[in-house]
Amino acid sequence: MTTLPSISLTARAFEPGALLTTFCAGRDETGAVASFVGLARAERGQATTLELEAYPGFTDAAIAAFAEEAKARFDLQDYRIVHRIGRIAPGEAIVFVATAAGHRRAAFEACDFLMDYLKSRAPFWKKQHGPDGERWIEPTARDRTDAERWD
Amino acid sequence: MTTLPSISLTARAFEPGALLTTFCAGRDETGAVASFVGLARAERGQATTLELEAYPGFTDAAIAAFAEEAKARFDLQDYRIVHRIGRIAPGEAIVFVATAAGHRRAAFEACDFLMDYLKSRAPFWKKQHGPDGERWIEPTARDRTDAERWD
Amino acid sequence: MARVLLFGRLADQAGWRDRTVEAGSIADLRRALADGDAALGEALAGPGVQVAVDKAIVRGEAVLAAGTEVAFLPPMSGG
Amino acid sequence: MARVLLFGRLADQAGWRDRTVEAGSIADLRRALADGDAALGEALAGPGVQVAVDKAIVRGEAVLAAGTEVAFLPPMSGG
Repeated sequence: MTTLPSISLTARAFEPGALLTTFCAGRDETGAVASFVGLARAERGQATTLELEAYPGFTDAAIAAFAEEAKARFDLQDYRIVHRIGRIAPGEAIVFVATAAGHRRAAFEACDFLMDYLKSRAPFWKKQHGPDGERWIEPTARDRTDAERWD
Repeated sequence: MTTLPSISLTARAFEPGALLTTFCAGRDETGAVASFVGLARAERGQATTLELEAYPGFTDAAIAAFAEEAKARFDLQDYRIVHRIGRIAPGEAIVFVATAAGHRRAAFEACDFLMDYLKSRAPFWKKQHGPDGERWIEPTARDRTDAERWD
Repeated sequence: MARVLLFGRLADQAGWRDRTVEAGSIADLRRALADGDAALGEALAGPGVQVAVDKAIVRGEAVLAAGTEVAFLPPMSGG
Repeated sequence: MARVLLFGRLADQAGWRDRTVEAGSIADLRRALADGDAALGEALAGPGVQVAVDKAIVRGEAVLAAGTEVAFLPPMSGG
């Protein structure tokens, strides 16, 4: 197997299925791959574009530190995280997370854990552009509750 | 969107990434897609081939009844289940499950719930062919424990 | 005349998985199968073996019309 | 000379996101920025705003060598 990056931030639209294909290739001893795709919602026309800002070198390092901790905690074989930045249209993928483990419980829990982090605590700044202008979005109470499940 | 089948049993190798691509297409109001891929493990040479038997018309109907219940329980927008039957080589996909929901908690939980059912209670008969011959496999205690979490 | 299907280890044991048998009820069918293969007769009555008639699980007795499909299902393993 | 980066609503408020400022410490830098834009100075001291020096979060004071990168980070929203 060639070495692939574990974490990418990208300003271009990406295709989650192609990432899953690459991630699943050559896995004779894996057993379980869980994955998650977060898609931008149109919110029935209320959100025409989502804009995500990252701090390159800081954001990816913070995600990597967290993900390596998750890898050890859940005994993952490996993981793949791709996060979109910049302007994202409804229906486009915002985030892809895949986790590989010997058994499905670990794969599912690690994927869920990484997503809770990425959605609530990862260093991104998010702006929603809609018909009534633009607004910066803060984490929701739901996001905080989800992330606290792991503390 | 064209109507796609929700449940397929197939005797041919399939590509999970391609299924995920199709499943994610045109989803302006989805938000969350969770998926799981179960891969046949080589078990370091102990399992050279896995063989899965289904009862066509019975197995798919049982899975459909369970999945429709899950769809209502977790308020899913929809789901996709593809299950391999016949002889499966190490590294090949055995099962693909994808769930689409407005929010990630529902998508994750429904995917996990469907996998617990498929791995422990769905009507399949499983035989492992290895260097020391073949044996029929029964559900593991772990599979039963996982499935009972939802009762 | 019932169409009989065996799955999993039952088919391995019997050496067949699909056969037509003359029988008017499940009890008749069990007797006919046990007459030809006593060990199979015992296995079909063993713990955890379920019977499906026309793809629906049946507990206890059922009358078998011509062309009815009867399947003997050993404990399911999951996928 | 520090390279100053602003993110999220701080950049929108300031009208810039990347600027070079003469300052020997974070306190110096905060004064220099507030001198040019009092509202920005207040926002940078607001609740939840963190400071990163060369991509590491710093709480309190820090000396700034030439070419140091100082980033002001409003509360993070997640992705």
